[in-house]
Amino acid sequence: MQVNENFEPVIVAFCCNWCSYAGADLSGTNRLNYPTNVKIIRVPCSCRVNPMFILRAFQKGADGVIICGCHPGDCHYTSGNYFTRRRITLLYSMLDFLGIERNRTRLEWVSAAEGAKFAATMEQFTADVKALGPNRRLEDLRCRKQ
Amino acid sequence: MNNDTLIPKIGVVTDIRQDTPDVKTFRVVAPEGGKVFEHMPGQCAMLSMPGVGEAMFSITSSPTNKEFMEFSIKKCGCLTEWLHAMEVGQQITIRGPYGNAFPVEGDLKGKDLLFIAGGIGLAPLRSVINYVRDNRANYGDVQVIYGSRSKDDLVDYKEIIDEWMADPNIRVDLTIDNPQEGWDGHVGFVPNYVKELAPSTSKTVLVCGPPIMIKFTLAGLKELGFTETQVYTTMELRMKCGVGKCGRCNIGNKYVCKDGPVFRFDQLGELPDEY
Amino acid sequence: MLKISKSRLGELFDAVAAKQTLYIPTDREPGAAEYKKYESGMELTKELNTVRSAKDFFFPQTENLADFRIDGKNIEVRDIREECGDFVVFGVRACDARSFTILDKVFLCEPVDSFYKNRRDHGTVVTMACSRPAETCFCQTFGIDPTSPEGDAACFDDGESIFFKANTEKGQAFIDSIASLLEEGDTAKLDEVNAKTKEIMAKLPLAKLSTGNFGGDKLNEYFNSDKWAELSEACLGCGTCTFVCPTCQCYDIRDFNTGHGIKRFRCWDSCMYSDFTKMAHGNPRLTQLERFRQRFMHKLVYFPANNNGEFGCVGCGRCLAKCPISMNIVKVMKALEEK
Amino acid sequence: MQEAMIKRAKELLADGSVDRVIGWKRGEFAYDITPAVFTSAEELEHDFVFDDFTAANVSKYLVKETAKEGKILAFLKPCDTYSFNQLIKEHRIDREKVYVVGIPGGPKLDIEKIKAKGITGVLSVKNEDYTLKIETLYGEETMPFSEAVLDKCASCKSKKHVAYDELIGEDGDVLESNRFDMVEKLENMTAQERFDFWRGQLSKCIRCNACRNVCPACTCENCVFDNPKSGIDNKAAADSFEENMFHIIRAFHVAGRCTDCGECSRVCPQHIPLHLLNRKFIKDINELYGEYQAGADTTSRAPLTDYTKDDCEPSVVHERGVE
Repeated sequence: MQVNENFEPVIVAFCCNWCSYAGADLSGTNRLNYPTNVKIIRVPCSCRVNPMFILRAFQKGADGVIICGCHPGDCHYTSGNYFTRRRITLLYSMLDFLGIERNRTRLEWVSAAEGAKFAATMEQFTADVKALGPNRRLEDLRCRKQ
Repeated sequence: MNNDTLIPKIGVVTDIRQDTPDVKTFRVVAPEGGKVFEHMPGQCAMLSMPGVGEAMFSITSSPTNKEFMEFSIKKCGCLTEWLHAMEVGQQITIRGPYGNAFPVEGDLKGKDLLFIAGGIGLAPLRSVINYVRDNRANYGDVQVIYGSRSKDDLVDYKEIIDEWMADPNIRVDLTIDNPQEGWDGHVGFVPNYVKELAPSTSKTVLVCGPPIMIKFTLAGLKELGFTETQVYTTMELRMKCGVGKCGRCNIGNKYVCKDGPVFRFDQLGELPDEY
Repeated sequence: MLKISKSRLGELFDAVAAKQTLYIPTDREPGAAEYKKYESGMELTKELNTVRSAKDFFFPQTENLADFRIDGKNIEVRDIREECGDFVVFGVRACDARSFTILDKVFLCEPVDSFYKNRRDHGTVVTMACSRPAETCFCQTFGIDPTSPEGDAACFDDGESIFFKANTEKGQAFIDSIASLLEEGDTAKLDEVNAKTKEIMAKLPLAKLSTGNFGGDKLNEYFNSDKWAELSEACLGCGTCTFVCPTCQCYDIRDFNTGHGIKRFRCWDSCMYSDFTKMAHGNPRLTQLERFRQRFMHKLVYFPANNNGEFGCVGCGRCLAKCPISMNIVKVMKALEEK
Repeated sequence: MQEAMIKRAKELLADGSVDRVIGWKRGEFAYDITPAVFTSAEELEHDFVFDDFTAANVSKYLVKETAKEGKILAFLKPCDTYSFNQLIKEHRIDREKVYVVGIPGGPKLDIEKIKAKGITGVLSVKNEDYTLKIETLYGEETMPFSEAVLDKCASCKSKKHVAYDELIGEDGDVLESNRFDMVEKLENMTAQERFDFWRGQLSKCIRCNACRNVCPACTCENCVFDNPKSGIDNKAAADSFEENMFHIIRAFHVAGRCTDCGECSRVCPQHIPLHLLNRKFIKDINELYGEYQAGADTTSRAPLTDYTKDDCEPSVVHERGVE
């Protein structure tokens, strides 16, 4: 695939307040770099992410959406991320079924201690989305920047 | 291409007055000054904040006011909440005028007039009352009966006290639903007060208020000997276009936005009871 | 009458499409036709009519009314209207052609809807006479003759050739523009086809359906009928009937925030929807009964009351074919007439 | 069968066991049947119909009907009983107020399939030994019964009634069905092919909401797509994104609750195969979390309100099928 070197994707990262958001914080305090393409939205728990949030992110201009939550078993609310796992698996599978590129969506478990993992994950995900090019299959033309 | 009524104009909000705890009156002028358009008493305008919503409001200022238009708006939904939160200087969009008007230059001319309003129902009537005051010679006796839940809920209280009550040419009777400290006026519901006052049946009546108040007021007026052809009211239903095309504000075959909002009760009587 | 052999229809379409946008009804899948922008080689459908009506050409399902840009306390209104290009809609049936007259009464009365008028001014409607009416057809109830359709120009198919007749100046201009492809032809066979169609028309199951008991003067009689409860009982409250109807014209106006401005859209709406008349402080049509009644009262009573007795239905039969629960205007008319 | 049903309904009305009967009412033509509530023997005698076209699933009407006074007799086909059970599980139907008579299921006919054969002016349709004799305005036509069967019946999953108070006729079995064939076929396409397939299908959508309003799983008092505060209550799609969003979210909202009754595709005026979206979820759930049939019982936990600690990760999507 032709990679447009000038294309800078917009990445929306939904991060759970208790682990992943703290992980992002840690990567910052450790002065680790991760791409500025990533826009973090803090959510109380990864299971707060309604499938609609993901679609709306794509609608409003995201090229990739990643959800980060506590590792299974570590949920602040005991079981939230177990529900997330099922829900998001099915949703991603459905998006795949509709022909939306698989690499535009991801779910990663990032703990508060995994600053390095957060940065590396964002690095990798941004590169993957960049390789895909702009989101065209799940965009709202009205929202495209003129 | 010609102007299309669906494409709105800009209005600037130059003054916001807190009338009651949930009613504010907004003064709107065109960006270059003056009124955005002319209207007749009883007509409405579509106000909107793009992205928030658009809704129909009656123009509460009199057409005789040449500088601005005013809208008294009660906070009850998405758009009105937004309007209540905005600040002076904010632009909004405005289109209109829509609907018919009270026949101030027709059937009402030369008549003795009785205005009966409840709560925010004063908003459309205020336009007529001030129009009549400014053209006082054209009308007979003028009486206003206005009631609200409490003293604080009387819309335009300041204007009522300072101007209307001070005007020897009109009579104003106020009432509130429940006794309240600092209120030495009448206490009781509007329909009952109307019966107590027993106005002359020679008058033409303009009534506006909550549906339940209108219903009992009309019944009271009938008891006093008024006929339906003497009583006018103004209606409100959900509207989108304002010009009788979007198809939702009809009562029977009449569109409130176009054939209304002002109806005489005998006209309403011919329409199905769906409002 | 001027005609063209059916085998040369493609040439005619190519010639029209070379000058302006041409839309023809074509098969999307077996049994389902839709209007599509003509591209060389595209074939005219053999279906009687399209699933969606032809109203889309003049009153599209969604359209952009205006754009707004918001900058602090200031708003800029952008009038984004543009003069529409000339286009031809070919193969419109008599029922749909009549629906434009009905839509005109709504959109072209004061204040004129400039969005609708723009398209109406630039569109030429070329109709096609029917020769195989379906069991769901009842256009004759509304005085429509499917063998002699309205529209700017009308076409007639005698099996071998298509004949052309102009009804308006625009239609004449259309025929003139393709005159080089047409030749004078004998209509004897066409007259036979039309006579046969009329025979079928008389035998249609709904041939006897009449509007005699409906009209503007029946308002209170039918509004208060106790039939509405039973009729609306199974109604799903969906918008299928409304959206396939060629005469339904109710619309909604909605804003969409694009992130860099506001777009104001007009889109079709249905009086069958629960939020159609919902206001901040209540809803005058609370149950499906009232919403259902509104739709049929509008077509059978309110519309004729406001438009000199013209009904808001053209008998195209789409709602008969498409309602998920098979409730429709014919059943409503028959039930209301029962005393 | 129709006679037996009318007879039984009349008996149950007469002895006061039920106050109303929900079934199907005859229309203008051979095929336009409307779900209806009957309250008297005369109405039943006159209008009640049960034939090859009575495909409508009446279980959703029971939400409204059981909110009323009195008991209602519901004739349910096997597939309808699954929807019924699911509604019981979700506390949308008062079981005490329904008397369920199980009746044999399809296959039922699809008039649109008959018309798609070019057969117009249909006056009557008779099934003679699985050949349809169709009388039309233009003469008699015949076609094989099997070619006019509704899609939902062609891939019938079960002839077994999962809920009933009594049965008319024999009960059947859960079937080995071919219902996931098309889903599998799509899964084996490339992403571009899948995208093109769905864009072609979903672009036909006119947002009439028939699929949602007929769906026995869509019983929300106020749908998110009707709620102005949700920000997505657009009445008509102004952009293809909105078509995608509506159908993805609708399918997602019924995932794990959809019994695969097939009503969504049956009522779609544009013939969009909406059931494929639901079946994709069902297939995924079966493969990833174990076999699950919504509505088979009234007590089990739905897959999306449940979890196990060793569920697969979403990356499983990357490991399967074709990109």
